[in-house]
Amino acid sequence: MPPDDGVVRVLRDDLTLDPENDPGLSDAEVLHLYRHMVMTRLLDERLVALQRQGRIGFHVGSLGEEAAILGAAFAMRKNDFIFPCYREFGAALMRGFELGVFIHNMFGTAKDTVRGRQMPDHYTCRRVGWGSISSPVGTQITQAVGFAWGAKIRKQDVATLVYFGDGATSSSDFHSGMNFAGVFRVPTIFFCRNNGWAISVPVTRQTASRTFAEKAAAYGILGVRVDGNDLFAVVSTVRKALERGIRGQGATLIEAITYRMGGHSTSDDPNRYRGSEVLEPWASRDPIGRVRAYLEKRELWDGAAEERLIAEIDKEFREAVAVAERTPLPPLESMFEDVYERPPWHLLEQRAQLLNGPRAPSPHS
Amino acid sequence: MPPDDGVVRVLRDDLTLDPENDPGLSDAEVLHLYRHMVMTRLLDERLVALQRQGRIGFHVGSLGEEAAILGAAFAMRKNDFIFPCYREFGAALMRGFELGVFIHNMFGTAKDTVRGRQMPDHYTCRRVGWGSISSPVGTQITQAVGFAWGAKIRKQDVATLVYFGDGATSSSDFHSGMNFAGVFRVPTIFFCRNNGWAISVPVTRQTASRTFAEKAAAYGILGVRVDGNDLFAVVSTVRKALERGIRGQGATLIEAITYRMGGHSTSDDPNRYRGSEVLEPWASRDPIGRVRAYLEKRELWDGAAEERLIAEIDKEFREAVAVAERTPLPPLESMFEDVYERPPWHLLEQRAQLLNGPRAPSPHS
Amino acid sequence: MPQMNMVQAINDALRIAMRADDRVVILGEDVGRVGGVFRVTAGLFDEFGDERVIDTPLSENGIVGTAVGMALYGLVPVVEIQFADFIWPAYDQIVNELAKYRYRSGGEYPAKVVIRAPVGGGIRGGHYHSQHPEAPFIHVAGLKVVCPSSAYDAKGLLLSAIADPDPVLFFEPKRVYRAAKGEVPAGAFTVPLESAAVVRPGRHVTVLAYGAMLYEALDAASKAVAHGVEAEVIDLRTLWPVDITTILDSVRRTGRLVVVHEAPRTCGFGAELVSLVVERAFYHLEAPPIRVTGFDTPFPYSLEMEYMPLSHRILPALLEAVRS
Amino acid sequence: MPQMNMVQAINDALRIAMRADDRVVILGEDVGRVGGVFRVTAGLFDEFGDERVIDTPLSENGIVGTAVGMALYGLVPVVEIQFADFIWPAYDQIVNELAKYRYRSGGEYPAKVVIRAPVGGGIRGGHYHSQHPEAPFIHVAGLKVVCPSSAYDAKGLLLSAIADPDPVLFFEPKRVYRAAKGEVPAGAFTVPLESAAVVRPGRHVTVLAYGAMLYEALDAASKAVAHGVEAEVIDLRTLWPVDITTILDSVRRTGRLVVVHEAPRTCGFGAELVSLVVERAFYHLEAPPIRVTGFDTPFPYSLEMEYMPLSHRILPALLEAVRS
Ligand SMILES: Cc1ncc(C[n+]2csc(CCOP(=O)(O)OP(=O)(O)O)c2C)c(N)n1
Ligand SMILES: Cc1ncc(C[n+]2csc(CCOP(=O)(O)OP(=O)(O)O)c2C)c(N)n1
Ligand SMILES: [Mg+2]
Ligand SMILES: [Mg+2]
Repeated sequence: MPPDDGVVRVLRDDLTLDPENDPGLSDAEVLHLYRHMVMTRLLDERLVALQRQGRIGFHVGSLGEEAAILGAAFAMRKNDFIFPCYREFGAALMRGFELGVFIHNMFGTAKDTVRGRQMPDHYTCRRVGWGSISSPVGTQITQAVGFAWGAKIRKQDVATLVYFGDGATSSSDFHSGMNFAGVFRVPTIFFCRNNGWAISVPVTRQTASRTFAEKAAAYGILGVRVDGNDLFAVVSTVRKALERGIRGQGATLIEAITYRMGGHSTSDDPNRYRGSEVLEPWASRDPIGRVRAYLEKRELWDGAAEERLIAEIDKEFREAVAVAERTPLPPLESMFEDVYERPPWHLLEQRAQLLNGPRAPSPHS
Repeated sequence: MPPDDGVVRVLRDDLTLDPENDPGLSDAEVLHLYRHMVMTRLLDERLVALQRQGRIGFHVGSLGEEAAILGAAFAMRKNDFIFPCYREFGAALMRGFELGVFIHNMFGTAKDTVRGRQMPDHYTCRRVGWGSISSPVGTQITQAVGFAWGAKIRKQDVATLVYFGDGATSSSDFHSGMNFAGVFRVPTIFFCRNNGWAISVPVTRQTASRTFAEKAAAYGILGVRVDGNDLFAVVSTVRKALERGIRGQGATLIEAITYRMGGHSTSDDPNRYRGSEVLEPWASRDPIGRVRAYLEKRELWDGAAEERLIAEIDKEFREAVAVAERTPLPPLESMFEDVYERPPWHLLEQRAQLLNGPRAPSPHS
Repeated sequence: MPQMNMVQAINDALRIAMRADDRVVILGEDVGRVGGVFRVTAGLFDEFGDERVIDTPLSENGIVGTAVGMALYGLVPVVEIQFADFIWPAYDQIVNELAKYRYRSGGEYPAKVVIRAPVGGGIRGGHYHSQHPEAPFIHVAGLKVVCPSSAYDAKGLLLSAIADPDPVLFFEPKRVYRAAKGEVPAGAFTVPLESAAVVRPGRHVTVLAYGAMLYEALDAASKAVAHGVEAEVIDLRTLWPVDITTILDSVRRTGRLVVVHEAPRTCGFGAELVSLVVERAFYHLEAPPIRVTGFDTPFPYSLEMEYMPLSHRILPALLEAVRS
Repeated sequence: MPQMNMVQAINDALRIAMRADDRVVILGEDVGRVGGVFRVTAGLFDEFGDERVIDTPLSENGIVGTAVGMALYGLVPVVEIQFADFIWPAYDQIVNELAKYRYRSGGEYPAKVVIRAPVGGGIRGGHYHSQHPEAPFIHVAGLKVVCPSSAYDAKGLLLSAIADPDPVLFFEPKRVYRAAKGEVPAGAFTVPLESAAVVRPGRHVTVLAYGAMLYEALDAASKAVAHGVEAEVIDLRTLWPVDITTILDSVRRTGRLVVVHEAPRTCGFGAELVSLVVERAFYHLEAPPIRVTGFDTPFPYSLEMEYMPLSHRILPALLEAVRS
């Protein structure tokens, strides 16, 4: 367990909210967030199952990190931009990314907006202020800074939030992004999901600093720690950081303390490097369960509502999968588009070679 | 002027030493260091002059930073290794690198131990525990960590000291080197010469942190600040850091506060970006002048001794230059050696092409 | 002789090298307890402990930079980059430092590091788990570049690479990590660097391939027989310095050349191979050399099988080379 | 028409682009008050202020990473890398991010950045102030690569590069920064990308060159006349996508090819040019193409004039191409 000092918490064990940092969410807002957290978890389960059945190639889930992921995105405004890592599809959907389009991405179909060019979970949705997902760890961090800095230069009221893991704090882009944000007072919120692990590498092998938040001081940036399994605390902390950014007080590094309850991705078997007993202290702090208890206590939620919600999501999901599975792969020509704005001669030549040549024996899926 | 809090100082204005951090140097040691600081400054002047006359191609000097540079190296043991930046030839000479060989490097002759392959000031001297100089900023930092870490794995009592500038703290290698040193408790001393500038970029554009030393906390490393123009304080601070490293307490980041009194290198004209008035507060804190005053007060030094010393160095220097100027350039074949341990077929072929082909019209110098 | 796949063969080579020489250490992400995401280092952590099989922070720059330092000290670091696609943050340390150390120090500081990285497509990895980036390393003076195709070669070449005095990039074709299986001697043995292997003799056309594409070239060559074409397939094994003698011997006999690689065509290693042959065997060539390669696009996900230069694209090239 | 050298011409192009479009911003080390170590950005800080001419911390990775972010937002960053030798810490952001952004986002996030960097030797810069690293960028799908040789072209090509929708590496041959002088129109004009120029017509051999080596090729061509050889010299100007039509037109006429570049030979751009020509004009070639390039060693200091493919090494190649 990470050190406990200075961690912002709001939702108390008795299910009341600490007024000091209560973000003042309306019931409707809490319900909205809760539904999306449930949806995120359900989709995670379903997508892992699809992968196990060989129907999709890969999935990287968010089990246990739903409050951190959704709470952070919720606190941002519509005009702000979010630079995702790879584990935050739930937040994209909450911001308005359509489930059907997401599922097309998971199958890499012709209707995938990134045209089946990237692995599952590597979608893009500019319309909802959502960046383009990349696998290399950390690269989105400097970009998030550049984006907000660009807006600042153009005197536009735009902040960015960038998600990344504890492992990413070791990357060069973390260092450069934090440093540039500090020097140029850029309104970027660095949202570090400290989930304990970088695949099999524990945080103690990632840094010798006591906490991740204190890395902020090296860049003249404010660093804060928040209970990442406390939805209310996350919303409140990110909102405050956003307000600072808007007021011209620069960037904030937020360390959200949470835990990766599943494997790193469908390619990973965590039993190889950690016992299941490590999950126990975290299971009792389940970010969704805590909000459900809060809602139930306030009689805003019950088992029937939960069943209805699950049935609804399930239906939507099944339909989306059915559509995606009926959708062909992207056309061959699409391989040569968007490399440049217009394909130069060599790509036209290669496109002709491909189109006029024989087909591969077994395009997978 | 950088903030003044927590800066280790030893040599007081009244020319006594603060006992708290007095390194207890013998008179002979102080004289040894003083002579080498004077030599360093004299060579800087002479080398700049040679460059102005077109006799050498380049020089990067240490004007104003002599105490930081020499004091740090002096505190290290023979068996320790030093990873230089590019501004520390004075320390290399003090460790036993021969002046004559250094001058061969400045002229890139056949007797240059790096065989005229690199620019002036990019020499190497493994024999005295001195690394190979590279131009890219920061790359030596991770290497210094790896070297000491390697020794630690082999249970050898070797520490490393790595020199770099304030600008280098922005590099990826600073981040990675500090981080690895923290996690693996490596006995490396990170010696940051905060000389106010990275060519024309002032420290305020390099970082928003108050001090460079506080960057250490981000890596679980001790950070300390020292008056880089106070020879005694530098020796004492580096010695303590070395002792910590030897005791297994890991790395230390030392911020030596000093000032680049000259241009960045012979290629730079500082008048383009700073007025000469910025030099004034520093001129009165000249690192060599302070030690000379201390020595004179203790009647260990006087004008006659200074004259003798200068004449001596001058003579040695002139002789070395005369030898270097008589020495031919490296032979053509040398271009193909040391790329690999043994030249593969393609280099043998290219070597033959060069040797059998026409000569270039005007090899410079 | 034991049967091994390529993962096991590489694992075996690492174990043998580490037992023989305790200067050999392994650094990388997830190489320790979990034994690597492809399990190439499985069991080594248990045998050699965490000072020789080192899980590092997530920084390729840091891994290679510190490995260079260890090498300067005298260790022989064998670095694992989890996927070659993630090697770029370390490119500066590799090309500006590692490759130039011996040269720039006049021989005082040779820096010997082996960098292992899985390469190539066909595992549904998209842009960032499929790159095959040999060319930008071959271009850099001072590096050696190896890419085995069989379990036997993987073991023998890795043992050579570790013993070699120069830095080596060791690219492992992950598509055949488990499929490339065969008899591999149990103890230490080496396959010399700079030696290509004629894996299928033939007289009509020379095919140069390596890594996973070797099998595609062989498949195409066997299908070409039905068309009356006997292709000679050469597995380059070491990409640089390449075994020019074996290549030229073959091309001078066949008069025709097809080069296969997964990386994008433009400025890929195929261009170098074509140029080397054209410069040295111009008057033996009876037809223009043909490159069958990845396209000049980022590596795609859904269409990866259409992107890769598989047998179905090599076969027509063989026939064309012979017919033109 | 005003006389300008290349530094002035580039400076002029930057000023024109910044006046015309306030989305254009400059980032780099020492680009601000001091106007760049080669003074290419001189005066721009005074005119456009420190929000558009930005001195950054010493991190090429940070410069390019944040520039990519600015481009995603909608600005048009023109980055200066102080020497191309120092571009490697940014290589990951360039090849894994900038080059792939439009593609991987299905066109939602085109990222348009121009990266300017002085390249090449002949200024006594040794290993780290002399590199000419076009090949590792040309190999990467999604990038365009430009290298002008004259002041006129530098201005016209830079204005094209800034207006172009795709990311461009703009390599400036620093050896001729001041020597390449000539008449350059005062206002805005463009030289189209992808267009090579036949700068000296000839009928015996085609010489492809660019940047500082263009002048060496021209010098060799003029000396070749005395030997009865008329060389056609083509300045490629845009390296990728290269103007293949102009190249093939010429080679089909001359039947002989010499390619010149400063970078090391192996896997250099010359290999690609040779391959392109051989694939497309094989039956027109009457002699093996010849590459005159830097050697496969790090760039040396004292012997740099012997390392570089100067006129004295090009001339024999021209004669050999014609005689063989
Ligand atoms: C530059 C780079 N190196 C290695 C990898 C392989 N890799 C993918 S995710 C990961 C761990 C990331 O850990 P963390 O940043 O904590 O994020 P988390 O997965 O825990 O959310 C690694 C090593 C990568 N994608 N990019
Ligand atoms: C990676 C890299 N980028 C840019 C340069 C060009 N350059 C050489 S020295 C220097 C400034 C270094 O400043 P600092 O680290 O403070 O050291 P100082 O020169 O002040 O001792 C720059 C930008 C370089 N050598 N390497
Ligand atoms: Mg993590
Ligand atoms: Mg400095």
